[in-house]
Amino acid sequence: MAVMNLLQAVNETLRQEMKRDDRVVVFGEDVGYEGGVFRATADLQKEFGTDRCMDSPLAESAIVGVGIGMGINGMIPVVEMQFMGFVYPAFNQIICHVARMRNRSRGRYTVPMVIRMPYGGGIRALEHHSESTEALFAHIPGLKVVIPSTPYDAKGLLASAIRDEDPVIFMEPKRIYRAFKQEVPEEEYLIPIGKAKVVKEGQSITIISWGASMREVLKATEMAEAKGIYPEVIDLRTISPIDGETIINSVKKTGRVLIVHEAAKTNGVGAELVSIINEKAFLHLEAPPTRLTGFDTIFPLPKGEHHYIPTPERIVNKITELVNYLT
Amino acid sequence: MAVMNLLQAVNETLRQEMKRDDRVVVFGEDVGYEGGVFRATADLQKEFGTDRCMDSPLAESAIVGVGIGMGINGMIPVVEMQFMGFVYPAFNQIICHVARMRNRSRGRYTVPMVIRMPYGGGIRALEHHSESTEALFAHIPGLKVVIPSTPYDAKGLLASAIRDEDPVIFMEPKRIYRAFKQEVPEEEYLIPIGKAKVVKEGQSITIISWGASMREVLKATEMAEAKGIYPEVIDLRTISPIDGETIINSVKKTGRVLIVHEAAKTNGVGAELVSIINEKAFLHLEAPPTRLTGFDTIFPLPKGEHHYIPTPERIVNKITELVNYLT
Amino acid sequence: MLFENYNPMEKKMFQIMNQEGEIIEPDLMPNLPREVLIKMYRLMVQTRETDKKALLYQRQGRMLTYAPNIGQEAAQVGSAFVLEKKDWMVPAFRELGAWLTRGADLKKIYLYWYGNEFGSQLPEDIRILPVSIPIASHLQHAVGIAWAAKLQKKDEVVITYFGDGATSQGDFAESMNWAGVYQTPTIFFCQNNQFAISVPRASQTASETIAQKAIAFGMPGILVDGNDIFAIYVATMEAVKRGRSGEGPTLIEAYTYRIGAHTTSDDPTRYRKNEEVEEWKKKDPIDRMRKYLMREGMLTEEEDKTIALECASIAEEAFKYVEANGDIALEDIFKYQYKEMTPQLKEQMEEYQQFLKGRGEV
Amino acid sequence: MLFENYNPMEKKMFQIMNQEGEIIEPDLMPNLPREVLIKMYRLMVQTRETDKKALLYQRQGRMLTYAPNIGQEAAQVGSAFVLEKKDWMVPAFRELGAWLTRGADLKKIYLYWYGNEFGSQLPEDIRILPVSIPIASHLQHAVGIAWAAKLQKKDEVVITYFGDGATSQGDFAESMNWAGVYQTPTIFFCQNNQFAISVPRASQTASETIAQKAIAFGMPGILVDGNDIFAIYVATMEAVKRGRSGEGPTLIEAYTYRIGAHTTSDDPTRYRKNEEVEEWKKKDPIDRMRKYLMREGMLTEEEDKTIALECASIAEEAFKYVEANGDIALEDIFKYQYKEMTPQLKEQMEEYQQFLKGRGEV
Ligand SMILES: Cc1ncc(C[n+]2csc(CCOP(=O)(O)OP(=O)(O)O)c2C)c(N)n1
Ligand SMILES: Cc1ncc(C[n+]2csc(CCOP(=O)(O)OP(=O)(O)O)c2C)c(N)n1
Ligand SMILES: [Mg+2]
Ligand SMILES: [Mg+2]
Repeated sequence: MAVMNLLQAVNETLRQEMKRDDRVVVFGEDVGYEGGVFRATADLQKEFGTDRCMDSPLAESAIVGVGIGMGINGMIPVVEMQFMGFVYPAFNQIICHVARMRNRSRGRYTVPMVIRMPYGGGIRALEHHSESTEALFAHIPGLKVVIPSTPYDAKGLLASAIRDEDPVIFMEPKRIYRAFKQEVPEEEYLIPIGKAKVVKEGQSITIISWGASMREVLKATEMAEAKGIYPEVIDLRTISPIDGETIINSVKKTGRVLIVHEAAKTNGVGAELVSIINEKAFLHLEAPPTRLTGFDTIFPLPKGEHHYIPTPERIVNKITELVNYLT
Repeated sequence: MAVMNLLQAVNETLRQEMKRDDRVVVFGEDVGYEGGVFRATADLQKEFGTDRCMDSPLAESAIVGVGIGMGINGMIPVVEMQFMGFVYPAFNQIICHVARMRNRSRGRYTVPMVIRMPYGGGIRALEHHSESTEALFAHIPGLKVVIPSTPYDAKGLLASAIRDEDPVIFMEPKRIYRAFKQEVPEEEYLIPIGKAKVVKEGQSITIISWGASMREVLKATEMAEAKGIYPEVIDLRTISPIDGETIINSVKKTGRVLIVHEAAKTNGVGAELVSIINEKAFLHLEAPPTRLTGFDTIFPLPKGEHHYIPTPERIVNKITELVNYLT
Repeated sequence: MLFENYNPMEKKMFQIMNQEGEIIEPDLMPNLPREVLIKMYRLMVQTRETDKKALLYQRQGRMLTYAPNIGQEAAQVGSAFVLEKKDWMVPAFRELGAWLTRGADLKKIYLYWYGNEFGSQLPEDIRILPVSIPIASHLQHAVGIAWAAKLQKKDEVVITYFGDGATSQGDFAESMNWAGVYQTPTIFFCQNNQFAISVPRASQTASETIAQKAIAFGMPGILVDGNDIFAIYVATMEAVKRGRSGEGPTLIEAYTYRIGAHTTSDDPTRYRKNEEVEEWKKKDPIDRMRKYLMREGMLTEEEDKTIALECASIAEEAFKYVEANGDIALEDIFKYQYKEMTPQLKEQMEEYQQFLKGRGEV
Repeated sequence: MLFENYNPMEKKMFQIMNQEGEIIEPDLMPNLPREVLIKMYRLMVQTRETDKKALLYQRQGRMLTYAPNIGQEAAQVGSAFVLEKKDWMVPAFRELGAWLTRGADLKKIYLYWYGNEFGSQLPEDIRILPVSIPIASHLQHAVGIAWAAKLQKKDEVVITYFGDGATSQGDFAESMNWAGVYQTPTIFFCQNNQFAISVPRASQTASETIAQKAIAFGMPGILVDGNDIFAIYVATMEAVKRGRSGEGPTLIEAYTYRIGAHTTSDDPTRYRKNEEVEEWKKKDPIDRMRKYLMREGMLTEEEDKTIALECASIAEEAFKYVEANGDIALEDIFKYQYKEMTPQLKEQMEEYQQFLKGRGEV
């Protein structure tokens, strides 16, 4: 077992998948010679050559659009958006083609592509470098949306994403790219897409989160435990399609739910979770399923960013509120 | 009072606003000489000249991006996306600039623009001509999203949108562009953005909808009334920011909610409504707030489209289910 | 050579056969046997007759929105004719002639315009992508397919079709640029039919010609008489050769005219003069080739009528088939969204089926 | 005239002053008095010193990500110098010299890079748009501002800055195209500094020069030595004249080099050779002008030192001010999202303030 951080896990998985299947190609801005601005693709061009790991012109619509064509002609493109904030020029390609090619052609053409992108705030960055807009993708039928929260998950989920015959938006929480290391098996393994993970069992309340916020949630959980509150913690892992089953099983047990995400509140993924829970576990609810999220503002520049992302303190505060709801 | 359909109301309002304020300019693909593929801008170029109503090159990102600049330099651009399905090339401009210019510059620069677009299915159209992706805009802080459901509302809301100093996404339900006529006052009037309308009072259940689906909802309501069920019907009118107050007041009275929209279910605006209702009226709920929506698929080509949009029959069916919930 | 002789900065238009069907550049005239010429001609006529029937059915309310090709048949057939089976075609939505030339089944084509997704499910050996409606977006796919061919050392070239309006979209420039950088075997084939719906070419771009735009991306561009099937054939052949021999992409501007409406929802009399249309009708690409064939003694009046009748009846038969078999099954809406239906889709489908069952509709 | 003499198809580069600070095109040399020349020089030095301080503060952990301008000062100052107060500037993020030339307050500029939105809130009379990070997207705004000026018959021109990398984006092509169609008074000023982060110019586009791209959009383009402040000044002046007289847009390619890192997060030694950097350092735009001024007797060693010291201390003072006044108030996050806070925003802000209050943090 190697000990590595999330970024290394991504790099290692790309390498393993490129070795396993020579249809896998990796490209994007600065991805080739330099190995990516975060170094997620470091040394891949050296190892696999300029026909497997390429620098692209500075054009996100083209990165995705060209990837669609490559997928149609026998390759498995794993492309990078340098930051999630720069994916929007590619929205037309993603919504109109990536997500639709299979259904449009009734299965004749498919886009087995992975679109990787670092996302999320907390790195004291310039504007557009702190986005979390997973909800936009989650509303588009035909896409899968996956977010790992640990190096171990990153490897298993990315490998699954690359092997998935459907297109996958793979969002990497850059705040924790290098935040901690973990033992990650050297051999291949797959973590299924579409399944959430109960990270911690408990009975007082269900907390659902994903990506970098999992760390704040787990810290908050410890703080809650110190107060005698025992949350069950679910890492959603796949944002689309959502694993309703795991969530509902937990909510039926706890009756209370807190959803924590970093994205803006309104029409965020939290809203969908609240709705699923309502539809499937209404009679088990002892308190309103509640969201603790980023504000409905653009992500502030560094001088304001500490206000934006829910902190463990705010999470505990909400947990307490919910556990005390009507009791 | 003139009797007119929704399309005529749009045309008439554009004319009135262009007369009122010569900063208002209208442009987009085929908007000028031909007056728009739906004729929403018919005769405006003739009346106001080629400096007020212009044909644009075929480039949505430019239509919005150029509009931003015009807004900054003293004009009020009212631009058209020929169909909502063609707005995605403009997403980068909308998300990164339209929605952010004010906050980014702390009020120094603003984008007083209106982006009009026909939306929605049911016209037996080619692919991409039946989209309803209001939820994507509703997740973006800085935008307002408005949808009229009648000629009368179209006039009052569009006039408000044009006068609003914030950018407004103005979605026009093309299925009912010409479906019915209504008396519409000739003089100016404004309908406030951010306020929903109780279209019909009732007590059995609250139904929330918007745009073209309001017609199916109202038909279903009549059918329900025949069965002795009296829905309260709310036309959301503004999708962002949502008028929580009107909704909560109604739900507190009825205890039951059905949300009807034509967009795909997952992460649609219905989800946000369910969440708001949970957060604010949890203890008043007698049944789970429920969504009846389009499927999580792309909008089918004409041979399949009759399956997609919720029909009055399906709405009544759900109403009955919810009214009978646990009773 | 051809591309040097027709340097786009000089704005010369490449033509082999003039309006009267006379060969004015005999040195460049391709040496094609009669059967091949008749095949080309027949494809143009099939395209025309298919359009005419579609317009008729549409007026009768039996067909939905339809985008006619009348006037552009030479550009479509002449270019697609050059491709081999292994090559790819990435269409927009106004390339019927190219579809037929590549062997697409007319039943599928009508099925698509009839409003059924199965119309886009062509058999594996017909390498045509589905109709792409978001203007210029598919050019990127054409670059990707060509790049993948190149990287995998497959001897395939890719032709992609688009209109004059499409050149204003960012995706046009991005894909041309990428093709230039990675020298992909892509033929960018612009059918400049002078209009994007109501907007004339001159309002679309200040570039003197569309062919000139190639310069911005480091590739050759050529302006070709789009109603001259021989010039189109030769220019495309040269572009294909470049692609096959690793010399990279080419831009072809086929200068033509949309004789009909944009689509059946459009009324072109609102934005253009009938005189202009009449002028262009004189340049009709089918008439022109007919004149050539007759003058060369390759086609008689009789034969010509037979071809037209045969083509019309093929179109009729195809449409009848579609009308009888054009409905879709409910599951098909759900089944192809992902490789396997998600739990959400299953649930939504089942709930709806339940509802229909409850009403005795299933 | 200038644009005809430097037809982009010929790939000639416009230069007035060579590397040694010698005037090689005396006929084209602008006739500027000493004060003006010294003002230009001082602006370049101020830019350089501001960069140097920022890099220092960044290393000390007092400043965040910063994008240095070293090597590009002539392109920035020389071009912005031509504008009048009423004109507009639409920047990307690497145009410090242009900001300073237009009179932007260095405190505001540092405040922005310090991570505070108020840095973008310039006073009404300084017509500079905020830093725009999504590459090439702001070019569209420049066209819109220029078009609005033209439609409103205001005598304003707009300059917009972008890099070589930006030319690959669809927005670049769309905005150039629109400007061509509507003949907007827009000056597209490309600082071709040879790199887009790690990607060299040659991998970005197969176009022979960036200036040539103008042809695709029907406007003049010119290749200019970006390290020669006089050539930049003259070319921009001509472009501005075109704009003012209703002749439409112009593309200027300023051929220069990014001596420093892309930003403080970047390590350029990973992707480029030191020799290349050293070669370009010899072409330093400030050295070049200094040589000229000294040779002409307009600047002494002494005066030069004083200027550098003054500029450094101005930067230092500005940064000190920012460090003392750079924090933001919580409400400001919410207050500017819309003209008036939505109920949602109010609620979110109040709930959070409540939380902070509960913890004694407010
Ligand atoms: C992105 C996008 N915007 C708008 C449209 C609507 N639209 C359909 S065809 C068309 C004009 C296309 O003109 P051109 O590219 O010249 O092709 P032609 O129709 O002449 O064949 C427009 C604006 C679209 N399909 N896609
Ligand atoms: C749409 C978008 N994609 C990616 C980026 C990340 N990025 C920032 S600067 C840059 C390179 C820009 O190169 P160039 O245009 O030459 O300007 P320079 O940095 O050389 O001044 C990239 C890729 C971005 N800011 N916006
Ligand atoms: Mg056209
Ligand atoms: Mg650069």
